[in-house]
Amino acid sequence: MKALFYPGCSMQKNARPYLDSLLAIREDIDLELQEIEDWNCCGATEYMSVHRVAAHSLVGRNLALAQDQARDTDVLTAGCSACYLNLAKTDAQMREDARLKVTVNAALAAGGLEYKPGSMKVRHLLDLVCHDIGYEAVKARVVKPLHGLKVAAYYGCQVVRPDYDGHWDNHEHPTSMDKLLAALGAEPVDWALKTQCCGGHMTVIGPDVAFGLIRRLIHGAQEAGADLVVTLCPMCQLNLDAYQVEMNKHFHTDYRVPVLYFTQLMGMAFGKTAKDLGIGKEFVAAAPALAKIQAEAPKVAETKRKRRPKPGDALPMPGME
Amino acid sequence: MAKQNKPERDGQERIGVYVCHCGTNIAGVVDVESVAKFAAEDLKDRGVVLARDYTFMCSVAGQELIEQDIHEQQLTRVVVAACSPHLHEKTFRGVCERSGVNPYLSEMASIREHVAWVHTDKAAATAKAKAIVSGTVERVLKNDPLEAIKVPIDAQTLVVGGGIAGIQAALEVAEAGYEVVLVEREASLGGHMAQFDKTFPTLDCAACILTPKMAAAGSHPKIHLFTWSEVEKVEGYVGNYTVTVKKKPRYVDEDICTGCGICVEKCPILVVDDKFEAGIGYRKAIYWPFAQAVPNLPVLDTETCTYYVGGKGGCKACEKFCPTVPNSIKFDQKAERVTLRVGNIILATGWDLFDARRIPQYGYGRLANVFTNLELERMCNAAGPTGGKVVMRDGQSAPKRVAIIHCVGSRDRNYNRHCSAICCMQSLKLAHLVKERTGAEVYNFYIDIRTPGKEYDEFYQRVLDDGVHFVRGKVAEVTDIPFDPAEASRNGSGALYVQVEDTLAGLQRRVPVDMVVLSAGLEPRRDSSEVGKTFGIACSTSGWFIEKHAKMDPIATMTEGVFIAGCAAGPKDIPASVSQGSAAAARVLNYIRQGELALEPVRASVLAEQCSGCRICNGLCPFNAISFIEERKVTEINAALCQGCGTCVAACPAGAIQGTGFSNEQLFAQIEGLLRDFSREPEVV
Amino acid sequence: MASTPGNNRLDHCIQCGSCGGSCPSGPEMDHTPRRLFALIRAGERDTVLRSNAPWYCVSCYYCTVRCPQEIHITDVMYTLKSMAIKAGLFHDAALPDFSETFVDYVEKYGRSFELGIATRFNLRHHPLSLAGMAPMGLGMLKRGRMDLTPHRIDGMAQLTAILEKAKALEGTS
Amino acid sequence: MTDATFEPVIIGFTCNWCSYRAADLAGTARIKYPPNVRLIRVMCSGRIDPTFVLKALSEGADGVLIAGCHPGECHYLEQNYKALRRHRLLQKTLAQFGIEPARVRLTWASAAEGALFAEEIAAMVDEVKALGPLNWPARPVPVATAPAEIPVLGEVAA
Repeated sequence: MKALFYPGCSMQKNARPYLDSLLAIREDIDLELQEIEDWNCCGATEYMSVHRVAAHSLVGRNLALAQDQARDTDVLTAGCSACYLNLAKTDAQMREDARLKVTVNAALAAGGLEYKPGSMKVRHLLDLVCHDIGYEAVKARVVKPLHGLKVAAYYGCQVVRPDYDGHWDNHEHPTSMDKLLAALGAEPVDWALKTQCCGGHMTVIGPDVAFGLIRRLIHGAQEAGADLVVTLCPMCQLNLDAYQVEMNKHFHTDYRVPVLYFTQLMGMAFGKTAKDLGIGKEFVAAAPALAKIQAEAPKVAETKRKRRPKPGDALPMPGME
Repeated sequence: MAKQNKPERDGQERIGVYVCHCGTNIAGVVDVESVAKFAAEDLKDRGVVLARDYTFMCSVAGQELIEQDIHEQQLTRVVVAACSPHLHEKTFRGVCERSGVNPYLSEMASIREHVAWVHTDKAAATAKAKAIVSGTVERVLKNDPLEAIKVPIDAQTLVVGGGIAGIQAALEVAEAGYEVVLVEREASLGGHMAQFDKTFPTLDCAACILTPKMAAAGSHPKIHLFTWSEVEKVEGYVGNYTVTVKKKPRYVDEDICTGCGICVEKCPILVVDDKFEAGIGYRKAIYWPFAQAVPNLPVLDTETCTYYVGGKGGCKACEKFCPTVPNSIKFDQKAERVTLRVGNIILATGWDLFDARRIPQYGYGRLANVFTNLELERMCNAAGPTGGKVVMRDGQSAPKRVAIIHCVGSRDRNYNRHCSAICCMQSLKLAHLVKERTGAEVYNFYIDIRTPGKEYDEFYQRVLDDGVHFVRGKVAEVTDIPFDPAEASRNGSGALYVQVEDTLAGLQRRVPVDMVVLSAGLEPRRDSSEVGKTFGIACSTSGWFIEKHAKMDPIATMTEGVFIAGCAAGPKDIPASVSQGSAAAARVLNYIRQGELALEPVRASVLAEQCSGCRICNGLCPFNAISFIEERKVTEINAALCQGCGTCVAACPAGAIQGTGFSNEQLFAQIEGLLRDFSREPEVV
Repeated sequence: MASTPGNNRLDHCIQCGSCGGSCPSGPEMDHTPRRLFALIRAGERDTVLRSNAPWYCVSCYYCTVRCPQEIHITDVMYTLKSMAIKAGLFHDAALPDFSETFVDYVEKYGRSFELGIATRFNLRHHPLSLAGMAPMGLGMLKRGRMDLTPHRIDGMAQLTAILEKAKALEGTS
Repeated sequence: MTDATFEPVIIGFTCNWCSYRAADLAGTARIKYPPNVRLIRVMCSGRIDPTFVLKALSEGADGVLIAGCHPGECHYLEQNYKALRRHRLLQKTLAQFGIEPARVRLTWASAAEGALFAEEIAAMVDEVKALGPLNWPARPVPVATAPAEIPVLGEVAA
């Protein structure tokens, strides 16, 4: 599968492990990534607060470059949630709002560019891995299944919402990353906070709010029995990992829940070395948790014999489907 | 019938054109005087001898105006330019009939719905109105005097759906002495109402007021009950429907079984009953839906009975212990098909509950102590799985704090846009019952309290007296994870937090409760579009059946002879469903009493001498009205089966097929009239 | 006020509160999004633009997907922020300044530069906490997760031309 | 050659059970649409003989709209499918007459879709306005209309 790749500013340094692990597993899942030459910042959640049209034009430049540089693929993928959202939002809103399309293209014309909305299909990296490459293909590549590792899949917010083109199964209760982790042999824990917010830029402009949210996520993951949290966005990783230390200082607590990227876990399962995957660069060391992989023999999940209900028993529970 | 003015062919026709003001509805946009003047002058050469404009043509005075003109001016044809023919075509045909003109020599020109109400440019609207009048005049010239087709009405009526609306309709028709076939898909009559414990606003016990009617319907000599059955096919038309009913196998012989219940008692298999007990109760593999089931017959569920599961033919406890001779358990019983002739059909197919799983953030299906309103109804019901005690999912502990969330899945563009009409009242009733049974603190989360019916708001006052807390805000989410350890310590483990913005207090609250009840809204039946196609009626975009007229004829449909009652046409409370059941029955009795029905004389017929026997038309008729006569090598159309769609008329290359009411001549003339350019002729000032 | 390009469905709001209820930073907002819409419809322009709600919005889009009237609430928040800046009315100067610092760096280098943004913002608004940020800053450096120098894209001139034209058009749009 | 003042005249054939009621519903809901369409009621879209369309065009109409029930919802079960077949064939004939096929449009509208039907009419009026007046009798018939790939009989026989 071939796709145009928009790495985004975070992947240059802060989320270097995300990029390294992605590049490491790329061949294994035969994902050919063609980075957009001279891409610029997508404005994250800040630029749009100052100038709306200019923000769309900023993103528009990336879309126009992708459109011009694309060879035999119309898929444009990004690893970071904010980058993915801004690319998808600009493309979608230029499609819906003719006035915006005209204005943005007028601005792009000043740089000799033009973008025809809809010419690029904007997809998040996880969406490609789960739905295009597929769980079976990933499972087939697993060399070292991650048995014994309990993982909390954290989707964050901007990938599953507002989901302009309906790629994701559910705004509130997505399951694709959970299935991916299962394909890697890990055990995804049932965790209701998987799409709650990590605080975003509140860590800078309203730390108390952010620390409260971060603690709820970390505490929730721990309660759910997870050995570590896996995410798909540099800002979430930063907030949950780096700011977990700050949060501990703030609340005088001592949470130690490591936070990695799903591509790093895939790398582990594909037998890559920790160094290649940038493991060790997280603030809360993941080594102790990763040591649990294949520590004991995988306990076979004993099937509880469906005993016959007796009166006074608990009331039957409706299933999820 | 009065002497008919002899309709001369072209040339001597004397047409009267009447342009209606309809108050200001038409006159407000269309220059009615100018249209009348246009008809009188520009269409004089086409036979218009008189043209008037009048405030309300459909009024008694308006109608008398026409009658007077017909007598004084010997009019032979009438054109009324006013509203849609669907509203007053019958009125003006009646006027003609009373005054000696064949009713089918009158035509309506729709200049209200198709002109005045939809255009703003007065000049353009007036010009369009003139063109439509010209087209209608040309068309009426080509009308033939016709007689309505009389169709006998079969006196037997089919009622589909054994809920309260269907039972009411069936009883009313049967009480009037006519045969009724009542078909119910489930194993017993009762519908959703049978699941309820109490009803609002009177807190009557649902079973106490429903079971007498069910018993009456079950034992009524004139009502032929088909439970555990479905209507598979409907053919024919009003007065003469042929209906195929498929009786699903009960694996119990209805004639021998006495309903003693030993088989149910002895059956070893206990499974979750997600139909009647809404998923929080159990039933055996062979079971009654509920104690007061009508008919009092068990039914065997092949998906869970060990005899069928794995096909090994094991167990057979029910057969062993069945006291009847010969044994009423029939493992090899097959589905039967029964064909019936009925004259009219009443659809009372009811509603489905919104599936609360579609809102994951409310936690239904994931959080143990989140229930739906139907589950709570079953808990409150003394015959229910908990014997009337309101308990949490563990089956024992009574909740101390209960949240009831209104509008779950309703009034929401992401789910159902409609308001389910009764879900506020049902939430108030449940709040009262929970308060009464457990003394718990009860919180109702609402957007608006809607209490439209009689004694409804008084009931709301009563629930306020009970001390129920009302929080105005649409609940954002229900979670079992405390925000921080402090909140956890305050409320203990197992608490559910209802996160909502209390819009009156203007702050975000997280209300800790032990149990959440989701008051889910009403939805059309999931298969309503297939059922609609089976009976030839249409569904609205949201899925409810479409009435003939939303305000003026809510229980009829556009298909003659098919009526709708109860929630099948839209969410409503029990009193409204009952009265619609009676209304549909009254309409059907009206048809039966008339014994016959006058149908539009729109039929196709073949002129044998012109028919070349090419048989192009033979395959076009879904009603098999077209048949080829081998000996004479011509085609014939059976007038009784022909529905008048005209497809064969259009297809015949030789023009050998005539279509009354919409003949080629009429339509060609109307086209010419509509497009005639009057600008070249000098405008008579 | 209702000319906010986010979406003119504001007049469809039935004040149900599902946005206020879903908002992670709702408790800290002086007016919940719902109350802001009521204030907008009441013409309370200054109160709305001074509110801290748009700035506390973390763009998690819960409100947008849950709004029963399909109002694009998060987009409206963005619009309110840019209107607040234009009108020079805001809760406290620190809030818009973070966005403007971010914008300055993007307009200078074409890419964001965390170190620069963090230091300039904190210097100007929370000088004391700058010291507090040091351990984390060092941690990032030690782990090679922070650049000391910004990187400029090649097509800077092109990007600047585009952004200038956009801002000119936005002035009019 | 589309001067701004050109107002096309369009004949609309509607079926009694669905599209005619959709037009009625657009009326009761007071939904405004351009006055260029003049409606004719027939019992079913299957009743519309292609010659009616040619008749309307020859009498000076600039466009014809045929509106039936949605496939599967026809009151006479399936007759709107035949209207669909006839419309496809008619498009070929129109092309040979040198008439833009877009001038004869087939659409579906159920009794509940007043607004949609009004939009459909407005869209068609714009489209025909763009095409300009038809005045068919005066329109020259393009010569090279027969598609080239029809093989000469001789070649086929060989």
